[in-house]
Amino acid sequence: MENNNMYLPYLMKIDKITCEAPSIKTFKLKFINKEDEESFNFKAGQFGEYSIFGEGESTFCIASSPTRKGYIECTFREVGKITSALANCEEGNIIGFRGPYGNTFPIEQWTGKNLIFIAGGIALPPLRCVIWNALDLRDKFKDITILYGAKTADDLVYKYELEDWKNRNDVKLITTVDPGGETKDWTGEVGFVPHILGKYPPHSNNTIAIVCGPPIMIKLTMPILMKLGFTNENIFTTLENRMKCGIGKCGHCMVGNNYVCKDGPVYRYDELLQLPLEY
Amino acid sequence: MSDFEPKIIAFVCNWCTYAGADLAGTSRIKYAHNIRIVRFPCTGRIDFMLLLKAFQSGADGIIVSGCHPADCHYTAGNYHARRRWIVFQNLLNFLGIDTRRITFSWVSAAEGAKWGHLVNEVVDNIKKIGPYTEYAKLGKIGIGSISEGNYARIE
Amino acid sequence: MQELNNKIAELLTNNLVSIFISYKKGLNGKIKPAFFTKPNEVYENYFGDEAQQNLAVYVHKPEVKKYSKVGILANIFALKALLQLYAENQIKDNYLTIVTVNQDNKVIVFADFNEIESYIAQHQIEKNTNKQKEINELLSLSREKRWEFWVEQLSSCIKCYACRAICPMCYCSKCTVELNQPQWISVPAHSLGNFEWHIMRMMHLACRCINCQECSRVCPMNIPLHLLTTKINSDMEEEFGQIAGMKTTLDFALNTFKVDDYENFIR
Amino acid sequence: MKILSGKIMNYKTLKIDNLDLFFNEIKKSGKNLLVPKKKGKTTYFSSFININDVEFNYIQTTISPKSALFPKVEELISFKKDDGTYVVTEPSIEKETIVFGLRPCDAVGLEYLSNFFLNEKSDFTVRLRKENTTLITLACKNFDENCFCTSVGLSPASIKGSDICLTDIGNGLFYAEIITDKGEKLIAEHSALFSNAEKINKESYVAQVPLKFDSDNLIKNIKNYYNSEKWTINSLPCLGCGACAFVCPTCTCFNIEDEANPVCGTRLRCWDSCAFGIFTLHASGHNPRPIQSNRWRHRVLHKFGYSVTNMDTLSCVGCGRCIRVCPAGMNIIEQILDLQEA
Repeated sequence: MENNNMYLPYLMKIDKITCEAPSIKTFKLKFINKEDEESFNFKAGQFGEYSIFGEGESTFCIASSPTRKGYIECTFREVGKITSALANCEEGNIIGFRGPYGNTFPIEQWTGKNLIFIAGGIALPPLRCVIWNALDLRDKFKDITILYGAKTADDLVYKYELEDWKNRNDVKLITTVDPGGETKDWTGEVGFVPHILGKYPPHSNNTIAIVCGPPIMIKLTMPILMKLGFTNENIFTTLENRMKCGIGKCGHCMVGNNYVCKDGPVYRYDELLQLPLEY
Repeated sequence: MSDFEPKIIAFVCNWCTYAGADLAGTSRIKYAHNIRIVRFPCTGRIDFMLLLKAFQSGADGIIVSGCHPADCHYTAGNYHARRRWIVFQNLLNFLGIDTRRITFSWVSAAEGAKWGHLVNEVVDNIKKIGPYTEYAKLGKIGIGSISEGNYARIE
Repeated sequence: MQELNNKIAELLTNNLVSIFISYKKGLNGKIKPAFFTKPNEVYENYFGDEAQQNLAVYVHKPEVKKYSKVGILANIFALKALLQLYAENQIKDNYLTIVTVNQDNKVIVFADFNEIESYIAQHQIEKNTNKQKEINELLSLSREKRWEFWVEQLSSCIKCYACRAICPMCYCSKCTVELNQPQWISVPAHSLGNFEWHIMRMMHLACRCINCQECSRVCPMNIPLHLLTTKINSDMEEEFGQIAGMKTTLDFALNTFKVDDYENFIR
Repeated sequence: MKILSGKIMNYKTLKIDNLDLFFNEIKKSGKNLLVPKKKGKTTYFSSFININDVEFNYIQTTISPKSALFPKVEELISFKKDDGTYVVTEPSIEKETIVFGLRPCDAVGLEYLSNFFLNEKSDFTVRLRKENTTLITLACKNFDENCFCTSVGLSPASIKGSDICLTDIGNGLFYAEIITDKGEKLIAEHSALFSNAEKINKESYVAQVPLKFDSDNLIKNIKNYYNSEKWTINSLPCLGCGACAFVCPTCTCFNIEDEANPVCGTRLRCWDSCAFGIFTLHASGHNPRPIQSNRWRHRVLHKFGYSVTNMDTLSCVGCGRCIRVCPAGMNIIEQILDLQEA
């Protein structure tokens, strides 16, 4: 039994702020306390509770890779009270962080397989963690494909990294924007993610698909993956429900008997199908 | 109680009282420095919740002031506000909140002297009544295991 | 009762209403709202003194709104609530069929809201002198004593928002307590949050509350909210001569003014 | 699902006339004693001041004693701004608390609640409170039409979760079963008031609550009920307030809110209810449980389905509070019978 207060956050210093897209920012956070930094460990897919003292806590995934130590990164869109307060922070400010919470992507089990990442909009950050994790251990996997779409070219996050991935010859990157969202110099695809997926059908043989995006995108992507011969066991996704505690107590994130914060957020598609449609 | 310096929050309208307070300044009328002015477009904009928030944050007194009737920049904002204050004052009084600490007034852009006078009067009055902590203390009642003193009001 | 049941069954059979909101006896003997969609369910209908809940609140419920035509059994308070809601443009024309039972046990089906207006005018609810007495007693106390009284009462509030849920006039799809930018009302149920909540609610109900006192009835902590509503209602009547739920046209005291409203409190 | 087990350590009797003395001794020892009190139609737990305020005539208190372990508002951390950074401190829970007059079902409810909070990632405030709280249960002599403890495998004679269980056995005597070390310790501190006794059969002294539904059957079939039409029909009266959850001894959901001024503040935990529409609302505007019938279903299925899967026990103790307090007359028994009938 742990004796500490589960709600006691680590103090983190905002080391760097990157503006990704309109109202989307990435924070690079460093531990104030060196001991915390050394004892802190997380795995791809986990999340945390980021807090502004006096405003409250908000839940996002850890967007940096566990292979890169010493800092964590988070990407968020400014939508509510706490994310707005976070967006007003400056480099050097102190915020709180609790975590890591939740389960992880079973990356170890994917050795020797092809990976395809399918992400839409602000859902790239949870996958970025896995992508970098896989890229840092590149020789363990076969082909890596990333299909990423957003509403407009402006809304794509991690633009500098997309460039990086595009230039690597060990990754196949397909970016797409919704019709009407392209700019004059846009060289990527135009069309919704499921549509583009149909255009560049990946081999389902020995391939793991990791899908994350808005509910409608997931709903339309799944049938295409099924048609391509992916089995439920080879598709992974992460859920994002409203959360307060992150440790399976507050009940906000419950989907059936599952606490997304504890039993999730990573679900294999066949596990997800067991749950009632309350996410 | 003699060295008690009350904190007074003034919610004033942009067009009359704020200008009046400005005039008091340019006319070098001296008045008590206990006041913090918050400027609003119109008295009609001054929500009752703002008054409660002021008490919560440790205000000992509140002044709400705007244009004289018929002088509202937006024609009728002050008339609406007047009705709201009647209701609000009655309700607060019924709940036992000290309504002596809320002063409503009309101060026009030309009444710099009236403003100075009003502030002095309110400050004197609040000094006599003493600090108001009842309402701000509510934030501590009903919390299991709150460490006393850690949740201080703004000093 | 039989007359009422027949009427409801008739409305349902002739498809004049697709759902009828009335009362029935629950398993534990408690009278609860009933939602009849078929004539053969109407035998369960109950109407009597124990049927207290103000059914007008269900007019806002999304699940009820799905039905194209709604019938409702309204007691005098529900009638007042419906009239006020109509005045506030919350009820579409020809959507509701409103039924009441008068003091001679006669069933009345209202043709329109003007009929309700005249019915309410004829059936004035007697002023509850008991409540007024309680209020006067409180007002005769010193301010400090009154403060103590309300701190004790409101501190017990657990913020279950049953008062809001049961209130036919609390129909905002997003209540002030649910807004957090800025956070006007403290979410936790400590005394400050409770005071803010109840003051805010009363201010937003001023001259809209039809004084059915449902909030007081359902409060799990037995907070005398009826004192607040009665007080604010009598203030409204005294100061501005307006009572909610009496007219088909909106007459909202805080939405209007008189040039000669009293202002002896303003300096 | 019988959960009546529990080892009784000792048997005593206590004269009802000595209760006043017992309470005053506890008060004098500086401990916090919570007793039932009445205010209008509401019975709730509050600190003991005088024996005359203590209410004995109640079927069940309106508000459950869960606030002894899980108060409606409590501090998780407090923080102070200090030179650009923050000093974060934890609250301390000092006082030993004794709850008197909760019902056997409440004791089971509190046991569920603490088991829930202390499993896996243990919640420190609940743990500290649990360690510092002694429960003196009062077995029921009466029941009403809303009681259904026997239907969920309990009975007015259950001792599970209690530290001491008192039963009025007539002749001005309480029969006391001392179940835990904590109870033993408390009795030892006030040993002069208690006399030794033999084990007796309590059954004839406690209320005989009739069976309302078959919970074994319910648990067996609960998976099939998710898509039942009964949820929508039965939830039509539900107005989406949180009264049922807030009076429930086993409802554990909460919200975390910060309250602060520019200098310092606290992070508070307060009760929340799955009946509220905004409980599950995403920042994007998407709501996984958009309508009231979904929320009502979640609440009932949590009590009778999800907690059986997760904790191997029902999280309903049959106290009937939610039925008594519901503004719209919602009745969980009716819902269950309707489901079983279909």
